[in-house]
Parts: sequence; structure tokens; C-alpha cells
Amino acid sequence: MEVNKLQTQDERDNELLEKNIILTSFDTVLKWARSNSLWPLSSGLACCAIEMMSAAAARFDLSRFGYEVFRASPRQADLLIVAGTLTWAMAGPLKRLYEQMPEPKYVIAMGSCANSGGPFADSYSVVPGVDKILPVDVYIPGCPPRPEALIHGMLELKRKINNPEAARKKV
Amino acid sequence: MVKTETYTLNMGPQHPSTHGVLQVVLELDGELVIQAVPHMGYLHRGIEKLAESRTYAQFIPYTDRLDYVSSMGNNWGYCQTVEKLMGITVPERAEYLRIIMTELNRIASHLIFMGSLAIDLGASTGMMFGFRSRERILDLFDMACGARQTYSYIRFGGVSADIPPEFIPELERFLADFPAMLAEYHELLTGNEILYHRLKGTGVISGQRALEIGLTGPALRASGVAYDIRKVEPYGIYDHFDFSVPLGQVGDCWDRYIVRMEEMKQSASIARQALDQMPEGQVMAKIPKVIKPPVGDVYHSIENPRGELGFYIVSDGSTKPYRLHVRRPSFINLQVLNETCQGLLIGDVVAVLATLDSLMGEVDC
Amino acid sequence: MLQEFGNVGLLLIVALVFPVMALGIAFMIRPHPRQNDVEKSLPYECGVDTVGETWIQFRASYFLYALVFVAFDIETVFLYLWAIKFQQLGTFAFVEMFIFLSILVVGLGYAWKKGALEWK
Amino acid sequence: MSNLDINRVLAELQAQYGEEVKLLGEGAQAALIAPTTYIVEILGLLKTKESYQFNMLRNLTAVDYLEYMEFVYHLYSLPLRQAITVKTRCGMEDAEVPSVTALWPSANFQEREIYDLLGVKFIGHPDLRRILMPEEFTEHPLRKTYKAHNTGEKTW
Repeated sequence: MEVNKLQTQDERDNELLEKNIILTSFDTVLKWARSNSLWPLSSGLACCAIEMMSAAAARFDLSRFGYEVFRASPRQADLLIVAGTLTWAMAGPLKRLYEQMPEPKYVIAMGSCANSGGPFADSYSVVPGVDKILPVDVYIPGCPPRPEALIHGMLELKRKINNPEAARKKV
Repeated sequence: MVKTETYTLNMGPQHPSTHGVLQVVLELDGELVIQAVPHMGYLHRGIEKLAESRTYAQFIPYTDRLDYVSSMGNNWGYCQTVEKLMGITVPERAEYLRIIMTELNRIASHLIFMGSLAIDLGASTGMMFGFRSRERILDLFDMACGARQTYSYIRFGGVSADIPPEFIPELERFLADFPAMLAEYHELLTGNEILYHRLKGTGVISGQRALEIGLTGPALRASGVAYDIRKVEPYGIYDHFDFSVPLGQVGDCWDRYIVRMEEMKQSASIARQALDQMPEGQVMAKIPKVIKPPVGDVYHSIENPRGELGFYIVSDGSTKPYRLHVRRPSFINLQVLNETCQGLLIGDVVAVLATLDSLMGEVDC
Repeated sequence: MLQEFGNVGLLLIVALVFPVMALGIAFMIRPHPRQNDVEKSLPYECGVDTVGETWIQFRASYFLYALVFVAFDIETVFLYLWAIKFQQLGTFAFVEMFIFLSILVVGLGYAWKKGALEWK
Repeated sequence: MSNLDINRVLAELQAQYGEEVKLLGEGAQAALIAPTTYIVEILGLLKTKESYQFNMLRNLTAVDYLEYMEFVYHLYSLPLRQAITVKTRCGMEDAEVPSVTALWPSANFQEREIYDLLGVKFIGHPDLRRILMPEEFTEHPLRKTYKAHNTGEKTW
């Protein structure tokens, strides 16, 4: 039996690709579809919301990545961007918003107020970090983070969705 | 007629048209608003309490986060109050730089007002136009102090750094392009019949009532009351420039919109005059390393894009203020929401909220 | 005759298969949420609880508007049938249809005068 | 900025209300101080009298001086372009001050904020409720006795 050269996975894929056949798993297609069109919930709290709007506006243009569809209701959103200072009074409603989002949902903590309370960490009414209330997927530092930082954060989320185990390795 | 009941609807903390986390509890009869009670406090960070444990210089970044769309104005108001308390005189060039930066910030703030008013009334391209022109101004600020939104550029005794050489040509280009941009927005928005019919005659506030309820800024001037602190009590060197204060006639949403669009033109002309007359020289006065104002209290207010922003500082001679109260225009302007929206439709509440232009960072402080 | 009904039946089946397939796949591949999730099933009202109950005595003008709409909607349904067979029916049906229309115009006049159309 | 001679105002008020109306500070920080019993009348007088016409309440705030609570009214007259500061003091325990919303409705929210953050009751205020903190919050954060702390979870 003549043993031809051991083909790596990529070479075999390329060979099939020439014949216009793509072999993939259902899971990969799902992850590819979800990660490329995240619909953020428009829930701006404070200054970071203005930078989020600038990111969605003409110059920094979130729609280059497919993330510009800001839904007003959590029922149609699958990404919650906590943009601004979360206070204890707003913690209840924000938790409710997170619960009411359909299941494949992700949370981005934008800005140092959402990451750790930021400049208001020792205030009597500010939640020192959103992860006290919601499971956060991506933290974006900055006060406020520039629109490029927000877009970089979203691309990190996309990488995390596509291969979850890569996210656990220290980059 | 058949007896009908009213029902209550929350235009709640998370709502696209409340510009932040304001909750308006609407009591409705069908679509007609009977009561529109604003609930606040969802963004109350307790800045006045934090101020008592911060030194005077440490508090400057907090002023950026009060009205986070016109941070230059907040910095200037706070720094001028402390300068008034300590009797610091600011060099000539720094005064001109402060005026240029604050007037540019007023244009940027009004552009955000125009963008969010347009998107609230359904014209989402208005948002794109507003933010596109605002990016030009943010580039200028980025050049001068490295930040897009929270500048902390104006410090006690002057400004933090002189402007780089390429700032002035870029500012010249912006001031040259701005009239064309403004004309384009007038053509798009002011000429738009739908916008006209939605804003004309809705949410009328009489001049007398506006004065009584403490309305300040463009909302008050739209009701015909000529109260602009830059003219009434000129601070800094505003008396060197000649500019007019646009006034509305009726005080409805349309007047508040037109007054802000005219103010942008006036701010551009102030910036132009300031740029021409700006002398050379150093930008920071000689101030002590540790700021320890004498014992006493002072109230000083400036004209911010949203109204009269005042700082009342009580100093006990130490490095930290004993008490610091911020007179926030958006907080007091919001008192007029309930009585203005009675009898309007829900869509008009959105228009009144957009033209009052109150910002939650400043309301909840 | 049966042939045409066959096509309509085929169309019906296809019309049924598409939505069922779409929803079915979505139902299959969705990640399964936690079962007893009370907060998810609460009505969404900007993040806070709803106030007061919603089954209340609503304004009558909405109901009147709906009534006037249904009346004239049914009228257009009859017009369609008449329009298809317009050639073969001859002048008699033509006159009869205008009688039918005039009755409805009288109804419209009555609704207008009673103020059902103004939006108070 | 205000060409108003505060001593003339002081003399006039003292003629009517006796020695209780005093002058605090000098120059830019000059302020009239009046007892809480006369404060509403004096402010009403300043608002309606022909030579003063203070038709705008610019700012209303309160300061906690541990022994007493001081209220500061910054008034402004648009027709005559002059400003004045009036202060009043009241005890710390059950701090109560008559409300001025009758004179200037703009004091409504500002008094509610002082009630919320400093725990001062305003007699005659149309709708005295907490405005910035939720109803269940019991303390008054801006008091000097309240230590600013973030306990890391909901404290009420």
C-alpha cells in the first residue's frame, strides 16, 4: 500500500477548497455567525456612552465589524456594554436588563468605572466594579477609553467567542 | 363619553431618548401625557462628598466628569472660582486660550445636542453629521491636551500646556469650514418640514415662568429672557469680544433648537476673534506648589452650554475644600419637564427632553 | 379543476414548511437557558417594574377608529371580487356596486359627523 | 460685579428687623445673615422691593458646620444686574427651615437635594422627598459625621 506524504490538516483543507468544498463543524459556523454580528444593547450610563456613540458614528465606524446595530430593548440584544459608572441604584435595573437578554449573551465592562469603580471607587453609592453583579467577558481600561480601544475590546470578544479556550491562555 | 382610566408608563433609566439614566414616570390617558415626573439618582456618584476628601488640584478631573460633554467649561468654572478665592491673576495668553477652548467645546456640545435631537426625532443621519463635525474639534483638543473628552486642560493660574505649532493652522481650517457645515445642517434639519412641525409650538415655556423656575442657558434665552453670564457679568476677558446673544420669541422646542444653532455661529466668531488677538507669552502664572486658599467662601458661575454652572467653595484654610457645592444647570432645568409635558403626546415628551438638553452626569452629580 | 387546487395545496405546504423549519432550527441550536428564570420572564419596561395593571378601560377613540377601518376594509374585499369579473358582469352589476358603495359613503358621512374620525 | 451697596441694604433691614440681621464677611464674600424666623420675609422683601427686584434665585445650598447648619441663598436681580448673598443658620438636631419655593419655584429641587443629602426638613415644601438617593437609604451622606466608605455591597 503506497503511503503518500502525510498531509497536515491545512493542506487537506486547501485541497478541498480548490474543489469549492469547505469542511467545518456546525459549532464553528455558529460561533462565526455569532461573533461577526454582535448586537449591542444601547445602555450608556455616563461619559463612556459618549465615546461609545463616537465609536458607532462615522469616523470610527463600528459597522466595519458588523456591531453597529444598537438595539434599544434587551430582548433583541446579545451584547451588554456597561459604558459608565454603575451606581447601586442602577445596579438592580442593569441586572434585570442582563437577565432579560436571550441566552448567548456577553458583557463588556467599558471604562475604569465599570472595571473597578474608577475615580469614584470610594463613593458611597458606586458599585466598585461591574463584575460584582454581572459575569463580565471583556474589560476595557481607560477613562473614557478611546473608540479604538472599544473596537479592540469588541474584537477581543470576537476572538473569545470563536475559540473560548484561547481566551484562557495568558496572551 | 365613556369613562377611561389612565395608566402609568416608565420611560425608564435605560431608554434611548433620555440621554442617560433618567427615569420619567409618565401617567398617560391613551397617548396624552397627564404627568411626566422625572426620577433621578441613577448616576449619583456623590461627587460633592468626594470633593471633601480631595485636594483642590485632585478635584479638577472630577469636574471633567460632571458635564462630560463640555469639560472645558467645567474646568474653567472650577479653576476660576479657586482663583477668585486665592486672588491669582492669569496671564493674558492663557485667558485667550481658555476662551478659544471653551468656545470650541460649546460648539462640540451643541453639535451633540443637534445630533441627539435629530436621532430622537428619527433622523439618524443627523447624528452622523453632528458627530463627524465634532470629531474635527476633538482632534484640536487631542492636539492641545491629549484627551478626547476629559481634558483637565485648564488649571489654576492658566492652562496646562501651550498649544503645539500645528494647532493654529488646523483651527484656521476648522473655522473656515465651519460656516459651510452649519449651512448644510440648516438646510438638512432646519429646512426639514417634519422637524419643523414636531418642534414648532410644542413644550412652550413662558419667559416669566422660565425665570421663576430657575431655567438658565439656551433654554431660558429661547423664552426671550436675555440672561447670558458672558454678557451680564463678563468673566475672563469676554468683554474684549463683540458677539450677540440669540434670543427666541415663544420659548417652544423650535426656539430652543434655533437658539443653540445660532449660538454655534457666535461661538465660532468668538473663537475667530480670540485667535486673531491672542498675544505671545507664558501660559501659567506663578502659583504656590500646594494650593491652600484663605479661610472664607466664594460663589462664582460661568456660562456653560447647558446653562449657569456655579461653584460654591467653602475653604477652611486646609488643602481640601470644607464644602464644595456645584450649581448644576441641567439639574435645575429639569424642574420644568413636568409642567411642560402635560397635555402633549409621548413623542413630544421626547422632543422636550431633547431640547432641554439636560445631561445625567450633571443632573445627578 | 383538481390541477389548480393541487398547485394551491403545494404552495400551502411550502408556505408552512419554511417558517416551521426556520423556527425549528433556531429552537434546536439555541443554548438552553436556566429553567426557573423568573426575571427573564418579567415584562421589559426600561429595567424597572411595571406600575399598575394594563387591562384598563382604554380611550374610546382607538376603538372607534378600529371600527371605521374594519368597515371599509371589508368593502374593499368585495370590490376585488367585483373587479375580477368586471367584463362578464355587464352594466347591471356596475350599477348595483355603486349602490353598495353609496350605502357605505352614507356610513362614512355619519361617522365623520359624529366625530369618530377626529383624534381628541 | 454688583454695584449694590450692601451696607445700605443692611441698614434698611436692621431698621425693620432690629439687630438680628448682621453682615458677614467683607468685599466679595459679604453676606447678610438673618434668623430663620425672618428669613422668608426678608427674602420676599428683597424680591419684591422696587430698589432690589431680586427675581432670580441663582443657587441655594447648605453647609454642615458641625454645631449648626448654614443655608446660603445667592440671589440675582436681572433688571438691576446686581447680586446678593443671604445666609441663615439653624441647629443640627431637628434641622428645620421654612421653604422658599413659594417665592422662587426654582428652589424646589435644590431643597429636595439638601433634604436628601443633609437631612434638613423644609417647612411648606410642596413635595419633600429624596431626589438623588433611593427611598430606602436612611443616612444623609453629606453630613460630616457620615464617613465616606464603600462597603462593596448594597448598604441599604
